[in-house]
Amino acid sequence: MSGYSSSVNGTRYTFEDLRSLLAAASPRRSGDELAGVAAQSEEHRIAARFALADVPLKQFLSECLVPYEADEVTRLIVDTHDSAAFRKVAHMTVGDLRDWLLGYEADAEALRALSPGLTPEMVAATCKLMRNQDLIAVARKCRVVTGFRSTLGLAGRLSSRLQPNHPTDDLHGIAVSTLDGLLYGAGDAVIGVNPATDSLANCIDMLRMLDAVREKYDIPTQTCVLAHVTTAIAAMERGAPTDLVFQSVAGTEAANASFGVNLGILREAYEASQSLRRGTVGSNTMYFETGQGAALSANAHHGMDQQTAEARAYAVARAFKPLIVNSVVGFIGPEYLYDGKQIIRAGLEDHYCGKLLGVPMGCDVCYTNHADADQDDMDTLMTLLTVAGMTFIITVPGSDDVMLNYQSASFHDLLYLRSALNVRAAPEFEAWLERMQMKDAQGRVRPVTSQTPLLAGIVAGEMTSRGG
Amino acid sequence: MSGYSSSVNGTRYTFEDLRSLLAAASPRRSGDELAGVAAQSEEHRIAARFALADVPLKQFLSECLVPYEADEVTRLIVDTHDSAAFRKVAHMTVGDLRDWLLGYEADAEALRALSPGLTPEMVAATCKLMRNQDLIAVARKCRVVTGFRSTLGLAGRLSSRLQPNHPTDDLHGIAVSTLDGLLYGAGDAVIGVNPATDSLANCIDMLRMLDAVREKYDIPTQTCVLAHVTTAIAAMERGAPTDLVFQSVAGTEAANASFGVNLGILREAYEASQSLRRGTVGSNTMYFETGQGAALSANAHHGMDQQTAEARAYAVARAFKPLIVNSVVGFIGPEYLYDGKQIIRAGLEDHYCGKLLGVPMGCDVCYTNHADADQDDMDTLMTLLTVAGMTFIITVPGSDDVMLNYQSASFHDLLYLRSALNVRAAPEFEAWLERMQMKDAQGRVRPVTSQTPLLAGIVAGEMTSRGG
Amino acid sequence: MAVERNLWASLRATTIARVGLGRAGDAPPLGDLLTFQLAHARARDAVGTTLDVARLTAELQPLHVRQVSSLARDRIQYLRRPDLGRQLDRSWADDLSRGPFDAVFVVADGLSAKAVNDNAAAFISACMDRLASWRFAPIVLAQQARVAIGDEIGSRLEASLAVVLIGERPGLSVPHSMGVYITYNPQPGRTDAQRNCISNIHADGLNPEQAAQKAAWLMSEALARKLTGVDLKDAAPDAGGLGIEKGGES
Amino acid sequence: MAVERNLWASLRATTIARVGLGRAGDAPPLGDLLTFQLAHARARDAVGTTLDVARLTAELQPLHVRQVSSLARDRIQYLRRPDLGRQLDRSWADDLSRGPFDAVFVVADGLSAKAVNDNAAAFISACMDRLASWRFAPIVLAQQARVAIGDEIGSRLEASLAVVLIGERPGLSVPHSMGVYITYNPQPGRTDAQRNCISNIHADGLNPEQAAQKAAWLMSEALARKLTGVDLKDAAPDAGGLGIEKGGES
Ligand code: B12
Ligand code: B12
Repeated sequence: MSGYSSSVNGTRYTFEDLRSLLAAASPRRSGDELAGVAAQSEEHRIAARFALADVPLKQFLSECLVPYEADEVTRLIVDTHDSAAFRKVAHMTVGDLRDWLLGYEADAEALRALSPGLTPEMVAATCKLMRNQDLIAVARKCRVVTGFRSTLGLAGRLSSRLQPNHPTDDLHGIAVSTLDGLLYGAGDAVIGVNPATDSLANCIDMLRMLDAVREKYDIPTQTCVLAHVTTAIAAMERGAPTDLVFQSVAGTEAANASFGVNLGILREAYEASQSLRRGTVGSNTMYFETGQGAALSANAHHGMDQQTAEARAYAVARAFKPLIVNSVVGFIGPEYLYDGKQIIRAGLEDHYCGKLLGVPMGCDVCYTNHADADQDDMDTLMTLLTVAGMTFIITVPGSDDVMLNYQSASFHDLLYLRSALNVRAAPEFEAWLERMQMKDAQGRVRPVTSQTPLLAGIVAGEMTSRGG
Repeated sequence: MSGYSSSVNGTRYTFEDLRSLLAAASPRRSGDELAGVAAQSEEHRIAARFALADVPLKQFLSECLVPYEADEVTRLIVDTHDSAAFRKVAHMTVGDLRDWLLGYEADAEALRALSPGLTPEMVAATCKLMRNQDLIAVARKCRVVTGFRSTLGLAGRLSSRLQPNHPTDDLHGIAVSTLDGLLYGAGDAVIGVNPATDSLANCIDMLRMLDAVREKYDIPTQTCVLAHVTTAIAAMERGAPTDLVFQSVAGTEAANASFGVNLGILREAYEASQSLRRGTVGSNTMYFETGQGAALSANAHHGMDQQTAEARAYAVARAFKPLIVNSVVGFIGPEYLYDGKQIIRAGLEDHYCGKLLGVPMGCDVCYTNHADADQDDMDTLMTLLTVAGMTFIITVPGSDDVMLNYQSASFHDLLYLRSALNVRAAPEFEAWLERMQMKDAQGRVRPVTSQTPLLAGIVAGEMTSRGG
Repeated sequence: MAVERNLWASLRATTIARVGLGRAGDAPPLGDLLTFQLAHARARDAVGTTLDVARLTAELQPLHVRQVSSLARDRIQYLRRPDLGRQLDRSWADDLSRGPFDAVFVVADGLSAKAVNDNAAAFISACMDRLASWRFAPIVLAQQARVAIGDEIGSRLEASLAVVLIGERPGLSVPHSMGVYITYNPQPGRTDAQRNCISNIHADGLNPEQAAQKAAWLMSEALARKLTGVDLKDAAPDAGGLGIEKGGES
Repeated sequence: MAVERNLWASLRATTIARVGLGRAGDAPPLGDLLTFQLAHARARDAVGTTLDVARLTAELQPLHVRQVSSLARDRIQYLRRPDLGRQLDRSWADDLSRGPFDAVFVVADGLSAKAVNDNAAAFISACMDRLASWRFAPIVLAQQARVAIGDEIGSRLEASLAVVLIGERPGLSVPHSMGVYITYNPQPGRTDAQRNCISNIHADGLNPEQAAQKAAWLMSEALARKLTGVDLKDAAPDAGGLGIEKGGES
């Protein structure tokens, strides 16, 4: 195919290839401007959308955005494409697919069946033809259910990662933040710490402490230390109690290489974690983070716009049947998403693309202090994503991550979302909250008193004692 | 009181009076910058919030923002203040009230009871100490129920104004847009046209046509021609079928004067409309529009920030027991609300303040083409407001008001909100949709077919024939 | 297909409103979405158009034309500072064309200069035809201007009426619509309650001829009754061929 | 009162995290909200701080110091163009201080210059104390710089290791935190997978002395094993008095 084109207002716009067409059709975004792939004008952008709407979906199967030979992510996408599932939409253009996705016929079951037939690039393409409300409307129809010790992704539920980071990985400090979160009913998706230091010993200490807390209070959740996957592999080799293996992933082989990983390493980690059989209600053992801009930041975007590159990261993720995946949407900074508006849009895009591709998508609703964004923008995004049915949200004490230096959602935000949108924790975890006498008559998490059993424990100094 | 102050980071900030304190405590906003009342820096803004948090609510009863002698809106606020209702919070500061409003104790009943004890300035003050999520959380607890031929404001409902404007007030054109909206299930709050021309005869023609359509199809709703209130009074004198009387109102006497109205004229219109007794399920007969910036634009803001001036407009509205009130939030333009972010914030503020003051608050979720905003921002705002429990939303065909030249929500948007947030039309109107065979098994409005009775009518040319 | 095209799309002929769009689930079908986005891009461009002084001067001949600016120095400032758009810049000289006049026409760019580029000359000449005995000041072409700039201009020129022709904010379907605002005894400080307005003058709305008929009626009444504003209601006799189907009783 | 202050607020002493805030319904009480907003205003200011060249030069004496800039011309461009922040500007001259060296320390402003103003000198001297036999290049002070600028600097100077001290993006509670990135055989084109990182060097995190201990260990291992990055895991012996309670088995 020698290119794409459309005419608007008498001007003819041409686009060299699918990659540049997708880029030009994207909403305005600092990262795409940085990469030099953004539309030159508003009219140019809309012209690209007109042209994109007419591209047959089949074209995506023959025109790779990153060459098959040069990129293992492309190979993964092509080699695992399910052409039987694709048949349903094989005759459609991108525009047709957008309309079909919004139609009433496309219910949860139809979307689930279609998912393996869609490539990330097709999904990214429809995303560019959707308004915020479309991204919400389609995502909320998707159901992706996973499990380990709790069941995630059920309708009417919103789970949370409890992220108790500490600037020196102090175990007391981490335990205190963990307890704080539990007292607000957070942590049913995972209790996951980012280690400040990369040392294996340190990582194993943290795993043991978290596991001891979980066991002591019999909490139906999973724990994770978000070290590099190679550190996690080493920790498993030493027998550290590992529920989930974490890794940041991106949408190209080169970007993953800059993270120090490849599909082989991920497979090794996946298999090691599967062999531990620590799950009770399910056996999904991987946790991935992604985020628009990561590939570009590593100069490994191959001329793709950052949202398309991001969608490809979900193809990497879904190959390993993850328990949870989240975009760290506003985490990287204004170089990639300039302000609240761009962060909100990207958050909705990421969630939509992930869900449609069959990934249990959550979000780190967040911003940095070098971006033009604030808590109002985050309130907006977390509310929208909850309407869209996000699987889980990352929460930290008082929204302030004191180690990673950015602002995420807080435990309080989780309470707000539960009240405002009537969403509940994972069923196993909900039952635990009940057992711990933490829920009031309206199903809300009770404010803490000296009677709260969990608090009584900590006050007696039990939780701060080291586990293992 | 000789002023207010606070110290942050070792710098002492002083504020001459309540008015300048409220202005400095407001989030950044182009209108306040235009008026020269905005905070000088972020630190200045937060310092103002610290100082504002400590102001006793009682202070608002003695320090008027616009002098009592000079302004009938101030007199209305002071003279109708319900000190018995106020007793509940009389000991509190602004900060205390903010915390109390968010507390579980402040349920629908408590908020309803408190409402007449709050002045608009107190409410505006709490608003400045709230994040977007707080504005949503409190507003959704408020219940303001009104009625005429349909009952508005019930829990789990979202009503809509159907706005079938036409650039030359062509009756065919207006009828077609009306039908279009009805076919999407819009119009249960009001079918309301803005006349392009100010002529009385023209206005009466439109009233007759709308009334005839309503009667013919027995639609449980009310109609309105949004001419100037003096034109509406003249129309009623001539016996034109008038359900609701409309007027734009603002928060100061001078701003209302620039609109050509005062409390006396509004009272006259109120009484005239009450005397017609055309309502069936209720007798609220007034419809008001407001919007941040109107007072400033008329140079009648008396140094107040635009959100505080706006809150005072709701005090004007509530004096006349309106059926519906809406802010036209993004309508006036970037001079007052610069971009999507400012429009979203202002929309949430307006809705919160109105509801807390006991006003049946809806919203014209909209933007103009000279503002830095787009449909994504509107999707965001309409979703948030629906979560916040807004009474009604304004809807026009395809989001494009071809007479007022701005973009509002569309009939489609209403369908989206109903699906995404499971909100329903007013009960009487819902029953009518059922009767008209317009709802499918899932309760959704059916796509139009040749069988749709309403459409069959129009196709036979009935609806386009003139009423009256 | 998922898109149920409304059967009655043909009725769209009666209005430029976006009726009969059809549905993809709850949403408008993609075609309509993209058309909308394109119109949005165009309407945003309309805000940037400027007064075509050469064309207006030529079309208005032999009338005298005079150019002025507001205090707003460019579009960006114009959008953020309506107060500046209401004030004459310092280069105005009172010398020349002082009145008394019955009326002054002010042609202002407003938010869509193309609207007045296209409609102002025809409107003005149609008005003048109907008010043949009136004394008119030279036409003033005002850049970066708001409606209220007519107050200062009218008062400096000693005109009894200021008639401001201005580009209304651009809409999606109507990016170039002219509005006319008539103010009796113009003086800085007049409020909008003291003016009358005729709006939506463009190809799909009122044409300049029809608008001029209304304007001439309002102007005559204004001079006779010595007022404009809420107390002066538009009761101009029906402008033939408006496309407005008037009721028998009006 | 509506606000249930958590009983265990005293536990906050063990962490600077915002635990134990209490509640007003579902929300944090107002005091915490405003404190947060103030911290946000301050953290945003931290992004604008600049390298204190005079102070650094004085504190680093008698070491030689050399100043450079990236291609990013100001903060605004720096934030939008990380690519420019990774490249040396054209004024660099290769003449002077060419190596070979074992290592070069690059002190970069990053996103919070105050972090390096406060911590760089102490860290560098503590490192040098531990690596007494090493040949060090002059210290390079780099403005508007990203981590990867060390690759070009190290390669131009012929240093085996580039050790970049950089202001991490400012946090709410920690507006001035320094990070250290160590790259073996620095060359333009190195990826982050080929570096090691020590992060959170500030008053409430690692102190410069503790960080230097880790760094010196990593630097020695790097030179010995001729690599940095994912294949070099931090296994430095415990830095005493870290406040990190280490497990018996590590
Ligand atoms: C932003 C950030 C990222 C971004 C980087 C993209 C970008 N354009 O900024 C993303 C999300 C992609 C990222 C990914 C990872 N990060 Co990181 N990241 C950070 C963070 C929050 C801020 C860095 C900063 O301010 N730099 C200063 C600015 C001015 O310089 P810069 O040139 O723009 O920044 C570069 C470096 O920060 C580098 N970088 C980012 N992370 C890492 C991690 C390592 C090990 C290295 C060598 C470099 C590196 O990427 C940037 C672009 O080149 C720090 C936390 C902190 N408080 O500093 C963690 C931090 C540096 N990252 C960390 C880790 C572990 C990772 C991952 C390895 C996680 C994983 N398991 O996959 C991955 C992969 C990193 C890699 N090898 O590329 C750890 C490092 C721990 C350690 N002592 O080694 C830190 C300290 C946070 C933590 N404790 O988890 N990270
Ligand atoms: C914006 C607008 C407003 C804003 C004005 C504030 C502002 N800062 O812009 C608000 C929301 C406050 C407003 C209020 C009203 N408006 Co209005 N408004 C408009 C609108 C959409 C655009 C005007 C425009 O583009 N002006 C051009 C810019 C460049 O100039 P400007 O100097 O910034 O604008 C000034 C005028 O537009 C003036 N203005 C605005 N509305 C009106 C109405 C009248 C009768 C007058 C004399 C002046 C006036 O206010 C602005 C600031 O001074 C027009 C519709 C249109 N297509 O034009 C309706 C329109 C002009 N308004 C109309 C009406 C009826 C009203 C109200 C009387 C409604 C009511 N029942 O209360 C009120 C009160 C007006 C008044 N007397 O002050 C009608 C006029 C009908 C007619 N032929 O007389 C119009 C045509 C729309 C309609 N059909 O409903 N309006």
